[in-house]
Order: sequence, then C-alpha cells, then structure tokens
Amino acid sequence: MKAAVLVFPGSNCDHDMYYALEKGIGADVEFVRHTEKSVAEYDAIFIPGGFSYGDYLRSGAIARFAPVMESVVEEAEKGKPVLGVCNGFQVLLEAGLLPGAMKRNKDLKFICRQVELRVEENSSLFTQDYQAGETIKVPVAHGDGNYYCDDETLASLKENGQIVFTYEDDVNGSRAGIAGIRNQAGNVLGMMPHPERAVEELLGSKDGLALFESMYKHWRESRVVTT
Amino acid sequence: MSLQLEPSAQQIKEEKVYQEMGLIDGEFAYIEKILGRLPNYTELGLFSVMWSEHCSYKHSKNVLKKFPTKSEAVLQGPGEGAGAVDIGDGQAAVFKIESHNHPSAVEPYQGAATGVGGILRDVFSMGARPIALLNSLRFGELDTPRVRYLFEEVVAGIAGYGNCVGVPTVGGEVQFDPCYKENPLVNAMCVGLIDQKDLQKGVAQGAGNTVMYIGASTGRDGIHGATFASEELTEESESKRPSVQVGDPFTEKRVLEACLEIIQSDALIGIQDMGAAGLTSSSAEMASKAGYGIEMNLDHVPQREHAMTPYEMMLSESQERMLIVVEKGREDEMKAICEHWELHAVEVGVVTEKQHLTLRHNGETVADIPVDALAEDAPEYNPPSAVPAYYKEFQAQTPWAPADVKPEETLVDLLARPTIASKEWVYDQYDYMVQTNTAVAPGAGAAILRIKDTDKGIALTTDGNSRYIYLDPERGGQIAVAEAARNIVASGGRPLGITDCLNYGSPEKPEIFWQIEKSIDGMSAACAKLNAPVVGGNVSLYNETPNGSIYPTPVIGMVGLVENIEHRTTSGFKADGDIIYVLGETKAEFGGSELQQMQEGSIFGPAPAIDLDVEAKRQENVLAAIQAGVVASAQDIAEGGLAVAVSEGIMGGTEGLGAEISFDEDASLLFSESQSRYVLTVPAEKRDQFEQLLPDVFEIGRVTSTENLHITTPAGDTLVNISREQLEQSWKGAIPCMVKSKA
Amino acid sequence: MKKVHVYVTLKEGVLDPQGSAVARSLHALGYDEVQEVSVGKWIVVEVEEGPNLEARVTEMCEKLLCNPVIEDYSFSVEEAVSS
Amino acid sequence: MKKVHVYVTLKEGVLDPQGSAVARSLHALGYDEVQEVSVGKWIVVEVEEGPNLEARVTEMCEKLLCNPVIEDYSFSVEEAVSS
Ligand SMILES: Nc1ncnc2c1ncn2[C@@H]1O[C@H](COP(=O)(O)OP(=O)(O)O)[C@@H](O)[C@H]1O
Ligand SMILES: [Mg+2]
Repeated sequence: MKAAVLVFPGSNCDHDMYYALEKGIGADVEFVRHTEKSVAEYDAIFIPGGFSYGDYLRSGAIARFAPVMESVVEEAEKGKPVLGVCNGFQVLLEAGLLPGAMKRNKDLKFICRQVELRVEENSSLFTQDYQAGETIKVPVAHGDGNYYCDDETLASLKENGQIVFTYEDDVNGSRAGIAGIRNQAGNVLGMMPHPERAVEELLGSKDGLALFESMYKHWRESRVVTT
Repeated sequence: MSLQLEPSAQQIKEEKVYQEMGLIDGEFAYIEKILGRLPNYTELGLFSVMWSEHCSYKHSKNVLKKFPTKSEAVLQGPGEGAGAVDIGDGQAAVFKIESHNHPSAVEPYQGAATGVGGILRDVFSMGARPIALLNSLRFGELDTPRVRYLFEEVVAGIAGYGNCVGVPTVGGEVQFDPCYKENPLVNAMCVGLIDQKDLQKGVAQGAGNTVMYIGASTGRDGIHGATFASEELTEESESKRPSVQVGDPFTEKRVLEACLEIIQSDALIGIQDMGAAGLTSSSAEMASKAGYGIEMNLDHVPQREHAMTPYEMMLSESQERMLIVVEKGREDEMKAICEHWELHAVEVGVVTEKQHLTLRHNGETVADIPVDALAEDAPEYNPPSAVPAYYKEFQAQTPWAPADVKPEETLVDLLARPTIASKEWVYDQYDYMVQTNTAVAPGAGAAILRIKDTDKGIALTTDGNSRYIYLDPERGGQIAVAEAARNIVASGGRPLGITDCLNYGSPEKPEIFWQIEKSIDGMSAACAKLNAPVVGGNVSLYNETPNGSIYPTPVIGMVGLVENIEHRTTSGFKADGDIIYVLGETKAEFGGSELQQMQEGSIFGPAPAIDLDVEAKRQENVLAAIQAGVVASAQDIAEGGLAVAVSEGIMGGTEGLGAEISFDEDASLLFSESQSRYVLTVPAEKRDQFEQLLPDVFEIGRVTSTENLHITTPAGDTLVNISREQLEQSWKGAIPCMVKSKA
Repeated sequence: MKKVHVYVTLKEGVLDPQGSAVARSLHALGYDEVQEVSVGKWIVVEVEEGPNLEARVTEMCEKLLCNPVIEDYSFSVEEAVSS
Repeated sequence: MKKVHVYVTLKEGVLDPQGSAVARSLHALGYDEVQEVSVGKWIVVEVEEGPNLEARVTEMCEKLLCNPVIEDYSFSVEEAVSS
C-alpha cells in the first residue's frame, strides 16, 4: 500500500504517522508537502495531527487552502481512503469533507491522556478488524476537540452509521460523545484520538493498530478484485 | 532621525546614562579604556547587555569553575548552546536548562512560552532534534488569586508552546513555598538527540564568509531583557518592560525544521540562536569564540516595526531568530532551504579578520568594538561572602521533631500539600506523547524515552529541593544532585550528566553569595561522586523583591542512559504478594521537611544528613538489582517520607492493589525525610537473588490485593488504615481544588 | 487605505465554552449583574482601496475568516488614518 | 438589560502571530490588497442595568477581560433588545 502522509507547515505528528504505517503495516510511506499538486498516485491519504499554520484563526482553517488539498478532495470524492487524525480531522471538517466543526474543549484546556473509546461500527474500511461495541484505549492530545454539529446533522450521522468512535467518558464536551466520524460513502474518516500513538505496547496501548490493519486489508482485497 | 533622541557620548558620561542600563562607574571607565574613546549610545547598549549578569556571568563565573565538567561520557561541556553526552551507537543527548523567571512574573503565559522557545533553540542550534521538554516551577502557596493566576498561566504557556512545536513535555516538578510568592521560578529544559558527527558549534570562522539571519523579523520586543533579568523585581518592572515578547511556536517549528536541514549542509560554518541580547550576543559570541570579527549591515535586518534604530535592533529580543555563518558563495543553498519553510534568510554581514564587531546603518558606522571586550573579557567579580546569621542559628538548634503525630490524618494532609500532591492537573495539559517515544510518561519519577531503532532509552528528571539548600546550602546542594540521580537510577537508568539552573537572590549581598558558593560546593562534590558532571546550565540571580529573596534554588536537570529499555522501572506496585522493602535507614530528620512546613509554617534547624559514599554505593546496587530483573517497582523516598512513597506506590500501581506494612519505629518517622532511601518491591520468588544484591534492605511488608494501605506496629496496633480511594481523593484532588477556588 | 473591522461570533444556539467560563469568573469576582457572555473575534484587515471592496471582504469572510458551520460574521469599513 | 461590547487587541508593537498568519493566508488566496491583519477579541457581556455601569465594566476589563501587559481594550454600551 502506497501511503501519503501530508505535511503542512506546523504538522507535528507526521513522523509518528509515518512510523506507525511503516512499522505497523509495512506500508510504503511518503511525506507529501502541502505545496504538491497531486496525491493521485497514492492508495491512501493520511492527514496527521499537529498545529498546521499554528492553528491560528481556527484549527485547520488555513491548511484546507493549501495547494495539495484540491487533489485530496478530488481523490476523496473518487472513493480513496482518507484518514484525518486530530488536526487532520479539523482540516477535513474545514474542507467540508466531513460535516460539523470543532470548538475549544469544554474545560478550555489542552488535554493529553489515554482515553477509552467505543467502536460504534465495524462496517467501514477503517474498522473491520474491530468488534462493534468494543472498548479500545487510544490517547487524545488536543485543545479543540469539542465536536459540534446541528441536530439535523447529528440525526443523519446516526441514521447513516457515520459515527465511528465515541468517548466512553465525556472528555471534551463533544456532541453525543463523538470522537470520530466518517463520510456517507465510508472512505473518509476523521478522529480526534491518535491511533498512530497506539501501535506498540511499549507506549501504553496497541489498540490503534487494528485501524491501520483494517485499511491495509481493505486495500489488499480491493486489489484482488481489480487485478 | 530618531538617533537624535539618543544622548550623545558626552551626555552619556556626564549624565551617567549608563547607570540606567545597569552599568556602574567602574565599568564605564573600563569601557572608555578599552575603546580609547567614549562609547556612543549604541555601543553602550551593546556593553550593557553583554556585561549583564545574564550574559557575562560576572558574579558567578568564578564559582562555576568548581563544577566537574568531564567524564568519559561528556562530548560537549559548558560553553556552547547546550551540553552533550555520549549515549552509545554514535548518538548523543544534547541538553540544557534555562530560566525565564522575570518575564514570567510579569506576563506568565508569554514568559513561560518564550522560555520554552528559547531552550528549544539552544538545543537545535547544536544540530540536535529536540525530543523532550521538562520544566521546573516554583510558586507561592496557591492561596492568592495572583499566585493561582501565575500558576495557571505559566502551565498554559508551557503547554501552548511545546504542544504546538511538537516536542513532548515529559516531566518536571512543581513546588510551592511562600518564598516564591512574588518571584515565581520558571525553568525549562530541553533534550535533543543527534548523531555525534553532526554536532555543531556557534562559531564565526573564516574571513569573508557570510553571516545570515534566519527566522522572524526583529521588533522592539524585549529590548534590554538580559539587563532586566539581572535586576530585582520591583513595582516598576511591569511598566519598565518596553514590550513583552510574544512567542510564535508556529514560526519556531519552521525555524527548527529549517535549521535541522541546514546543519546537514557542509556550507554551514557556525550556527547560534539569538537568545538573550539577541543579535548582539549571537554575533559577538560567535566571532569571539572563533577569533574573528563580524561586520554587519543593519539595513538588511528584517524589521517588523518602522524606523528602528541600531540600538533597538541590536538589543531586541524578538523570538524565533537564528544567526548562521555560511561559506561565501553558498548563501543561496541556505535561502532555498528557508524558502521551503517560508522563512526569511538574509545576508546581514561578513566575517572579518579584524576582531571587531562593526555595525553599519544608513551608510554610517554606528558601532565598532573589539569582540572579546564584549564577550570573554567582560568584568568579573569575586563578591564578598558572609555566613548568614540564620544558618548559625539553625546549626545550633536541637533538631525539630513533630509533636504527637496522628499518622493517618498527617498522611492525608501531607498528600494534599500541593508540593506533594499529584501534578496530573499540570501534565494533563502537556502533549507528552508526540514523537511516540515516551515509554514512561509523567506521573511518577523520571520520564523514559525510547530511542527508536535501538534497544536503549534515556531517563530524564529535574529536581531541587530548595528547603534543604536554604537550611544548609552545602548539604542541600549534595542532596539536590543525589536526589536527581536517585530518580534516574530508580527508573533503571545510569546518570550521565546534568545541566543546572542556578536561581538565587542578589549576589551582591554577602549572605546570598555565600549560599551560592556553598551550594555549588555541595553540588560539585555530588556530581563528582556520582559521576554526573555538569555539561551546561544557566544562572538566574536577583530573584528577589523588596519583601525578600527566594530560597537558594539550584535546579538539577539530569539525563541518564537506560541501556536496555526493558529495564525501565516505575514506582507503582505491580502484583499481589510482592515484597516491599526499604533500602536505607530512617532517622528522625525533619529539618526542611514538608511536615515541618505544614505544622510550623516555616522551616528551620539542620537539614537531613547525607553521606555521598553511601549514596553512590546504594545507587550502584539498586541499578544492578534492576538490571538483574529482580525489581518490580522502585522509587526514591523524598518529600513526605516513607508513608507518602508507599501511598504513591499504591496510587500509581496496578489497579486493585494495596499494601500491608509493619512499622517498628516511632510513627512520626513515617514522615521523616532521611536521605538515600528507596522503596522497592520484589516478586516473592526473587527474594533471595534480590537480598544478595542488596544486603542492607529492610523488609517492611507486602503488596496486597485489597485497595487499601494498612500500616501496623509489630504489636499489631493500627497506625494507618485507609482506602486507595481516600488516598487518591486527597492526592489527586488537591491541586484542581485549589486552582478552582476563587476566594 | 481602508480599515475593515470583521466581527466573528459563534452562532446563536451554539454553546460557547469560553463565554460561559468568562461569565463564571465574572460572577466569582462579584459581578452579579452579568448575565451572559460571548467571546468572539475582532479581526481588523487593512486593505488598499479598490473596486468591489465590500464584495471582496464578504468573500474573505466566507472563505477564511468565518466558519459558517458554527460562526456568524459582520463587518464595517472605516476610513483608515494614513500612517 | 444592556449589551456591552468589549474590544480587546494586542498593544502596538506586540507581535501578532495570528494576524500575520491570516494575512499570509489571504495573500495566498489572491487578496493582494490586504496589507495588515490583526486578530483581537470581541466580547459581548450582557449586564443588568444598575448604577456605575461604565465604571464596573472598566473594572471587569482591567481585572479579567484584558491583559493590560500586552493588550488594550475599549468598549461601547448598546441598548439590548430584550429577548
Ligand atoms: N511541571 C511538570 N511538568 C511535567 N511533569 C511534571 C511536572 N511536575 C511534576 N511532574 C511529574 O509528576 C511526577 C511527580 O513529580 P515529583 O513530585 O517531583 O516526583 P519525583 O521527584 O519523584 O519525580 C513526575 O513524573 C514528574 O515528572
Ligand atoms: Mg522531586
């Protein structure tokens, strides 16, 4: 699997994502700078965490206009897997690839800790290796992770099974405890917790690994069908 | 144009303008002698910042020479941006600690944030990638809104900067004492990783080579920051500050990435950050170290504000700026790298044979000073020192002991003392995991980072209990280093070196200078004995207000090597049935203890004793036992004594565990702060092997499967019987509760 | 040269954690008369004069300065004092 | 009930990283007419009417809403539409 890890000025989980993809599933990973014009040659696109453009103005607001994003939107619309983690999730929201927006955490403080997540669905290409309803341990590290959407959007997220992960405890005030959502087509996932930080027991958890493995499996299976 | 507002050379002398810049008459005369003429205003500014305590160490240089600075592990000792120690595999750990006390007292968020920014630059200017941040903080007791504001904002500032740059803040310490009420301490430490072959130096070599400026534009912020840091804090401090520096971590991140690319180029000759005294110190020091001069054209300096004078540009402490020296003709390579990171990179000067710092502005020479006069040849003082009356009094006192201790109540109260209480409220705000190396996170003891693609890790800690140092600077200095080393050893690491941040009051007061001398003696002895030399540090003097001085507070930042990451050990209890041991004797030593402060509202009497030979031997033994794989958990016994250490073992341990302990001494000794002690737990089947390696341990109890701490006398009387939940309520609840209270 | 003042605030009905925290602190300080607080942004954009100034500022707001999912904005144009 | 609008901005000469980032981004989007951007706060405080309203708001600004070391503020009082 050829994986693109986007790098915006201010991204800082880019190396972590790279490492997780390489060590975790043996992906063929490349960094792709924000100034690149195309991500068409990659099998999956990863938007890492960090503080793109310092998160000045609003998290993810400036990054979504980076040249590379046009191609990301195009590829996403064609059905290519796109995973946005933390700041990457915020970029996806700002870019309109996922519905809703982020507010400051309810306590107005940055929080960094291991949290428990509930896997709400296991039908997407990101979660097929999890059990639905399973509880996993994955860390969060964010200041703006308080997910907001209006009632209508929330109802449709629920109806379409787009809520992928929820927090077991209320960590940041997110609506309906939402930690991660996907688009209707199921190929774009945004999540605040960091699965790339949870791929080794040494660092406290490897519960994030199944997410990357699910993506890898999906990619392999889709190749078998097409070739 | 605005130059006309500046006093003339004649006025400077006649009206003693130099005094406003912190220079004394004798120093001014010395300047006149060096130059053979009167300095102009710009030149005076250069001297005043370079000769400030912060840059010149004029009061501390001589005492600093006492520190041992060499060992087989030391690759770079004091003198560069940061020190470096060998961690094997051709790699080095580069590290340094620095204070940002005064700026944080005035504007806590930005003061702390820019403190982090500055220490990061010290490390990446050596060519190393920053992999960890730590901090050591001191505040008044959290009993006034101002102190709570300082505490909250300092923590937020550290978080805001470090999190954004993407360097994990993995450890630190916070202590609270009335002596820091108006003068908080904010010390930040950074650790970087580098291949030894890439180590850089801040030198400006080779006449004709180009001096380039990289990073943020220069504004009028923080002009005279170095001088400011070398004075007492007064009411006027706030208004005196022309304009506070605001940190821009986003720019820092780009400067960091650009510099790490630049150091890979063989066109680079030298690199240094613009820290205190900005362009002045970076240019003068780089030239002085290399034995060359620099001629700079200030018209080329990127400027954020209009009509800046040479004085302002040279003294500005705008953040996120670097100075590099590049082989002539290869400037474009540097520019290309910087462009990629959307940064300025401009040629501002050349290296010259003549060893002068020469500045040009609008076609005129505005300063021309021998570089060594600014840097190496700054004045040095040997201030008088005198034994303070309080010390003599304390030495003569019979040691204090607590009256009639109710062990359970005392334990609960001690756990809620902010100095002892859980610092989760603090480190919860720090991204301590980014870069995915944090194998032991903040929470207990030293932090451990694995080094990717090797079996090893590094252990990091900051420590410094100023109460012991106040009572007895020499002993206290020994204890500070020993305690840091204990933390490293208990986590499975071998100490390699330290960086120190020396926070004291005014060195011009003989009693304070005595504290400085004696504590440095103590630290030096411990460094030598424990084979942990000083590879760098920082001095912050004049930490006092009209209401008094802080306790002498040297902070030790220590780096250790964990040869095999599998040896990493934490303080939490691991399994039901493990045997609990205490290593080291417990005596009635309460001078400077948390219990004394709690009961008496002040500290006095002699500090706990320490024997460095015993200390070293025990450290060796503990490490050997850990490396032999017979230790389940290990922790040094510090503030609050044995009872607190055991409680932390339970609270930080695997869920579902408690402890059953038999204590055959006077109950008050549960809270004694005798030195060189540890609590260790050992699986029952490893008992023999353990006791062979550590013959002088006392077995005191067992880890149990009830979430409870039960301490009894040998006769079976209960001293403490308390649930884990109650312990946690006190320990974890204390700081959030104090911060919230608005009274 | 014109100075454009852009005001951005959370939409009506979107809970404002910052606003409620400020209100709580003001109450704690004894300002009981305070009812509600909202914290928004005040962005000043200096622009060179040109045609379609208002239309272009509207665009800037909708594209970048404001996130229409949760925020509303308004702006006013002030004659800037040339400096 | 009155609505008080408080405007907080960084003092002259204090670095405004947010403002510069927004300015750069607007340039990248083709708004070349943009010269400078500053990002400040717009805080709306609803207060019950009472004596010394202005004096009390001034106090709130100096104590809490504005950080006088790096920020300046101003405010205006609007008649609030009762809701
Ligand atoms: N300011 C801080 N920043 C990050 N971590 C901190 C800070 N203060 C304390 N900690 C963490 O809390 C734990 C307890 O600290 P401390 O009470 O000093 O114990 P010790 O000296 O045994 O390490 C340590 O892991 C420490 O790193
Ligand atoms: Mg400690």
